Amino acid sequence: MRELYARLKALYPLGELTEQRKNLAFVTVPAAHLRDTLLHLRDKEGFTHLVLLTAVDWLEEGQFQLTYLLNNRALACDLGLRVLIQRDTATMESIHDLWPTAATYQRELREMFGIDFPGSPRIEEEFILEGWNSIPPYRRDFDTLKYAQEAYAERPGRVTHDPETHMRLQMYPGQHPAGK
Amino acid sequence: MLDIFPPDRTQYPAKKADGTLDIDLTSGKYLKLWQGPNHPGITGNMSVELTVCGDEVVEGKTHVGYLHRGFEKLMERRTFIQVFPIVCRVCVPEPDFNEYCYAACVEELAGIEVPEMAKWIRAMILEMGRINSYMMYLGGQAGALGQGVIGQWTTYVRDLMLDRFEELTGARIYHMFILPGGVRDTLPDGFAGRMEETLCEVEKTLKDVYDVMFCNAVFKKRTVGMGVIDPSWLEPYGVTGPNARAAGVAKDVRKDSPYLIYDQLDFEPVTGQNSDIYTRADVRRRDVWVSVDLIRQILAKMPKSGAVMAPLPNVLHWQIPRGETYVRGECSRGEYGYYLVTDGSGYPRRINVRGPSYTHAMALLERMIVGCNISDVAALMVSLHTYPPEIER
Amino acid sequence: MSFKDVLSPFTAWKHLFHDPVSIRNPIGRAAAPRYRGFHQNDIEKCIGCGTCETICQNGAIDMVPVEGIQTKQGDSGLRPRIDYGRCCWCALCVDVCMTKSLNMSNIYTWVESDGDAFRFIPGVDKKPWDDAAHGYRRPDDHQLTGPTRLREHMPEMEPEERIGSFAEIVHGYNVEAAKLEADRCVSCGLCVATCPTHMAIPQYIKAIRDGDYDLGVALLYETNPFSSICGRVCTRKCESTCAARHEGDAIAIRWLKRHIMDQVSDEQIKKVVGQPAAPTGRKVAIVGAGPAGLTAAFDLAKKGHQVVVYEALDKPGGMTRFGIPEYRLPYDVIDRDVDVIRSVGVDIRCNVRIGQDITLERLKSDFDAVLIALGLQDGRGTRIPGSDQPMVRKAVDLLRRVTAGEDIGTPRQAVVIGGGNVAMDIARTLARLQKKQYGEVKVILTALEDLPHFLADADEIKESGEEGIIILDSRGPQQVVIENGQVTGLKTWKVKAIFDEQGRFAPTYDETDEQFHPGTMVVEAIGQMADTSLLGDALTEQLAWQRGRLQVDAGGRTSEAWLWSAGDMVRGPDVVSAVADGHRVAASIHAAITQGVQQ
Amino acid sequence: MDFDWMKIPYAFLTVFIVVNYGFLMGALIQKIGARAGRRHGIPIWQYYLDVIKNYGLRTSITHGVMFYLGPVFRLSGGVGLLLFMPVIYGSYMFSNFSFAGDLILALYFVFFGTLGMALGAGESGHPHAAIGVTRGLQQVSMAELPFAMAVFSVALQYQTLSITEIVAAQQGGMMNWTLFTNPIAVAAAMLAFLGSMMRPPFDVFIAPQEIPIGPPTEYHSSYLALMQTNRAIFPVAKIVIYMNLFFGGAGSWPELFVKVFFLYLFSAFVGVCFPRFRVEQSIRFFLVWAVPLGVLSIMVV
Amino acid sequence: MTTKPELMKRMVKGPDGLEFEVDPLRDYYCEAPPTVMPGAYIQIVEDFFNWARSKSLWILGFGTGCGAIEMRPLMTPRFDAYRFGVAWRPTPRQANLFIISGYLSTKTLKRAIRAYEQMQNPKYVIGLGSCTINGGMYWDSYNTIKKLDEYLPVDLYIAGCMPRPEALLAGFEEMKKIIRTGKAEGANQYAENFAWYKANQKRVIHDWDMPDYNW
Repeated sequence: MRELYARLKALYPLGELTEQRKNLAFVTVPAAHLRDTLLHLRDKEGFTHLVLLTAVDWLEEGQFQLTYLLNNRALACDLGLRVLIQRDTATMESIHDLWPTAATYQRELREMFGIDFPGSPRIEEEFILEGWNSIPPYRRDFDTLKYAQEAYAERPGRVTHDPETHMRLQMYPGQHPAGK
Repeated sequence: MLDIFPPDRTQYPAKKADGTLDIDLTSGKYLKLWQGPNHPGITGNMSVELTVCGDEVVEGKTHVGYLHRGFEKLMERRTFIQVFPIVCRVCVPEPDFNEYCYAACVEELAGIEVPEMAKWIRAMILEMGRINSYMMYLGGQAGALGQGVIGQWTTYVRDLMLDRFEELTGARIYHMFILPGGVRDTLPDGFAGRMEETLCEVEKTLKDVYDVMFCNAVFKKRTVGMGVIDPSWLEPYGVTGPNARAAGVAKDVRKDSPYLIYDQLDFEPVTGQNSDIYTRADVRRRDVWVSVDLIRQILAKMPKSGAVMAPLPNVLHWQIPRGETYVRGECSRGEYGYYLVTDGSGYPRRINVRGPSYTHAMALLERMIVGCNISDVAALMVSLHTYPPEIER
Repeated sequence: MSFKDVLSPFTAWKHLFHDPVSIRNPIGRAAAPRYRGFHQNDIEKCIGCGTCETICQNGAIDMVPVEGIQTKQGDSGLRPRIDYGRCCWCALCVDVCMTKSLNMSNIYTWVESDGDAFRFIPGVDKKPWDDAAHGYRRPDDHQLTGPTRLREHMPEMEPEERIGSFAEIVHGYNVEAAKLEADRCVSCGLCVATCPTHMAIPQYIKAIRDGDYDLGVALLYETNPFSSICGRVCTRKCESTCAARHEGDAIAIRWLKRHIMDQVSDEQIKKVVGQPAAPTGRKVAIVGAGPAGLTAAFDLAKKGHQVVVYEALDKPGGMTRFGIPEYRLPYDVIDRDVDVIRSVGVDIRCNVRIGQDITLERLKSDFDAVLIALGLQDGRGTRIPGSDQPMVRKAVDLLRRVTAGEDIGTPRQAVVIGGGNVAMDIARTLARLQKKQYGEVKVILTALEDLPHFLADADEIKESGEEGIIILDSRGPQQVVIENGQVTGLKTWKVKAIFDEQGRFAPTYDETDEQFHPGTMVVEAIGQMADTSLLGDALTEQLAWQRGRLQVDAGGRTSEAWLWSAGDMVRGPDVVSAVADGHRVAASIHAAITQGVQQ
Repeated sequence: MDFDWMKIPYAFLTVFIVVNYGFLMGALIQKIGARAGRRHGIPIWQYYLDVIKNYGLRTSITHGVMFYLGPVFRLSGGVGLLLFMPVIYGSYMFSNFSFAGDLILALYFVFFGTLGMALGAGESGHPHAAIGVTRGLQQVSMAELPFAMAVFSVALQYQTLSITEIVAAQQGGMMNWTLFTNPIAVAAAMLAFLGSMMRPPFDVFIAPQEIPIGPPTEYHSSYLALMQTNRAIFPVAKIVIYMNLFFGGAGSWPELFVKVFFLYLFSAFVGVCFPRFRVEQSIRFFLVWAVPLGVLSIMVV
Repeated sequence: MTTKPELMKRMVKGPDGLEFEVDPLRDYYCEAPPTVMPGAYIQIVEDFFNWARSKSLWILGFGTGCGAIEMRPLMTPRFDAYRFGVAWRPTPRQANLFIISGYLSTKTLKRAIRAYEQMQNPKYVIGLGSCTINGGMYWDSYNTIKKLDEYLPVDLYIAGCMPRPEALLAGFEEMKKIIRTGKAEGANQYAENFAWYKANQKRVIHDWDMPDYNW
């Protein structure tokens, strides 16, 4: 893994290598160099299997992390490429021509995170959701519980008691919480 | 570069400038046909929008999302232990891989070493689940072609296996047994004996299935040479598991990068050559034999006693340091994996479920369905062995 | 395609004459013994801690009050109600149940037309599966609430080391140990109601887990300005109601509190405590700088009132300083807490004895309100023959003298009467003095109670034993033996019973079992009482009394509108109760003196 | 030809017996099929209940006149088939309206119901129905071809177009059955029989996994009940033809019941064991196997 | 109501060259709202029908959620529901009993409503598992409904996640009892409270592109 990283590092401006396991590592790649890196890995290094493509929302940093996980079956090792993109613009180059199956992932990311991949097939079509009318649901600032409570009727009559408060009310009725 | 269907496309619609097909539904030449979601020939609750010209499919679009529950979102607002009961719901027929992959991810990031005994029990559960899943598949494959009796037999042995699951894990379908740190409990008394009986029944049924389903003129007629996945498609479309093995590539995570205790077991990945529906079915049938053998090996080799749970911190406020990892396993449909990102809090930052059906049922199916006869759509779909809940989660 | 392929399928018919494998009567078929079916709850065992509710990721569990179950110490009186419109039968609730009361039967059939019906309180609402013998029970070694049920070891001095000195015995947790101990807490909050001052225990334990000590200090000071002291000597009623004690040790709440205070510097504490509100111009006088008085002073000062505390002795702290030996509660710890209280503007005037240096009348006229928090500074006597001898001493008196640095004439051999913490304190103090002076420990402690019923902490008893003190339980003191005008020992009888059938205090003795315990000093440590002489006869006459104690309302106000009373003298001896009382009284005084402002 | 009015109540009696027999036998065959699948299967009276329930449904939706007429045609096809042939050989009561040329009429009726169904299902507008109809018609035409040839062969063999006479010619022991006298024709006819019994491998036009049950996909309530009634009559009627033509007819009701049962069982026997052919595969199958047999049988005769 | 392009009114040229107008919403759907259908006038006839209905439950083979996995064991040797008069039909037209097998995403709800409306009166609905009762483990999901009887009339709920086949069979027996006593009038209830159901449905189905009633 280290040698591979050294070889790659010579070609592309990569970030630090995070070795999670002896056969799994993650490295940050600038968005502009992603395509070249992927091509290099696929064609020269034997990382032919695109395991997954997904995103992580780092809301606090204002960034999306796209993770392209590649697998080299012969060496039985995986390399995850992290690409950080701006959260507010959220556009990334499509790689559906490298792996046709990536188009599906990109459709999902488009729908669930609102990340656009211009040129990816059927990217505009609804994928999983139907008639969605809120912010993309996988974004961290989307509150699913709040949405669910507003949108769907629940069976009424649920009420719960906090043991701490209940005990105080029962055992010291009428008494102000000390010092508060 | 990937075209293997007959080059004669004169009857097919031309492509428009943007690459989509030029289909004029009003011409009367084409018919739009939905298979699913309410359709017995669909694998679960999904649908395929077919455009047919005569009997031939000219375009197929997979539609999913009927089972979307937003798991990955729900997981982000549950603590690490609270995620454990919901992961298994991601895949209904073979839920244990979710439990295993999730548990393994958490253990890796939290630095927990799982006791030896737990690893063996986990492997056994995974193999039992694999048998179940294949049994569902065999019945489904025969059923998609109109042979109901196979499904009757295989579901029966699956039921027997579910009984074993029940006595071991305390549940029939969603076992919720493999939790981060190990497994819930040890084997019940006399489990190995009853397991052996069940395995014998599985073997007997497999022989029957072979006689009736695989040595069957009509079945062969329908499946041999049908729905071929070209070996050159495997990588671009991310084909894994039996679908890839039927194309002659011995892709098996259990062998490629052994997890749990698979390095201590003796087995060879099953492969086939023709990559058609028949071969895929046959690979799966033979894979059941492998699983049966593996369960026997596990029961014979596993330690007789030992802890099944590693000590966990108090799960009510369990925090895991920042990190990310990916753990995969070989489920009955191919590579199943969990990608877990933690941020040091008590909640996962992000969990991504990589179900094999994701690639198989979407890009690959849409590719393969073109040029297929409508009568074969169901069989083709089943032969890819896809479970929709893991596509949309 | 071969001929075989045409014939072979017909083997499908081989089952034609076999019996079908269907289950003849599937409805209600017994599930596996481990099956996770519907819930059962032993409501007698259940303490309503709500841990099941916390862990339920489906929000399926509500804690609801149940008729017939009273809220009491260590039992919230709530019971889980499960919504089967939410449950997923993952059994996490069973796995975390602190008392093992919640279980699952292996019954699984429940069919109902009414969707609202799928809510029930297991164990209360009668269900067919209540008595099912099988089902999921948590396996013994399957544990999700922390790797251990045992308390984190508290580092402390070894007996040989500690007996020779008055240095503090307990070292306190380091950060790692505190985190591990804090990790065991399930944050149920049962302890909060039990704590007299209702400290935010789960919250400050969480602050330890998160390493946020400033928050911890802030939480502590919300309810208790004596956290350093309470972190060492609190009677910790909270720990007796801890949910964790049902299957192991209670959480070391007291040590964790101490840990927070240990971690934060004085300056930081003062910063966290903050500055008092804008001056209101109201003045309050407080008599007695013990926990109750100073707590009230702290609260009132923070609200912007001008507070003056009068203390008869030379240092503030009251019984915490003069009643508790240094090895348990070092004096600098008291200084530290008092210092913080001073920092919010409380004026503590020591060596001012009311009645001598300044009169109560004067206070009444100079201040808007007067609070007396005198404490229980006099020891009770046994009144057995010979107890009027000068070498028969009261424990509190001795302790005060030791603290003041006076020589108490350490005896070579001493006998202590009493089984409470004060008895232990004086016995151990004497032991230390003996060790210093004579090099050996000769202290005998006799108590009415048998060992399991001692009022003292188990730790105290254990440590006393380690330090060479001989503890004799169930001994009733009968006579102080005096020879030649000198005390030579104590005669005791074996106790048959302490209480009579009505539960009144009326010890009976086995006279045949008489023992003599030699000693040149006999110390009585059987209780304390207040010295209220400063009130003066007229006022004493005016005030309402109840069983020898000042009668006060819920806010601590006496029958005289300008006078409040708080602390041990109205509540009995206990630091944290005194603190709680201080808060209450402060609130009452605040309400009373600001009433006029608003008018 | 003078008309005997008494034949009408007798015909009703025949239909009544056949309907009941059809229900019970259908369920019995189902149960036997279920046995191969290692289960008990439906209760023997299940079909009655289903029919009553379907008649008892409160709503029904029509898609047009032809939609309504479809089941009616189908039922009249079944009943007609039954009524224009001698059910019990030698019995006046149950010879119904058979006449000299009834073989041709019977052939026509076999097809009649299918056509009616095709029109009705087409009206329903459901694409699955349309696909089913196309497939069904293709396959039935192909399956009828060898049958027609076999019938032709038999007619040539016995030199008559009257079913009664064909049956008569087969009397006098099993060896006189066409089964043994003209086995090739019987083989061709039996393949055609498989093709028309809506069981695998020739059930692609109802294939629940592909075009959920094809033509009847839109049928429900009383329409469906009508069709179910027909499902009790029509196979029996059809089998009665086969029985009359190839298996010596039946001299009494019990004989008829037994023979029909076994013939019906034959289709189930094959059906359980095989998946279904695609429509062009089944056509090819008939062309390759059944039609040459039919031709051969004619040649032989 | 947003209308998809293929559902808009348009002129179409047929294969034979003739032009004609297509109004899919009118041509493809039947828009008449449902009406309350009384039972047979004579009580004994109705009772007889109810008896037959209870003995012949045709279930719509629509696996809407994970509970569908337990349908297979029901249809197969181990539990063999056929012997209790339960059968599966692949088309809603012929089915009487709709088993909502667990959670319903809004996308499936739309299809489920359509399937339900295509079934014939009387029709019954069984809600399977926690998710249909009060949301189950998807109580905080943005994509699943929580309370089934808000959108469809439900005759019976079966507790479990998921309910075992045995519990389902017990449910069928209970359903039969309900039908026999004539209390299973979900279809009429739907017709009576049609506006209420529609309003609830429309509140959660955002791309409502079909007529209100489209059997």
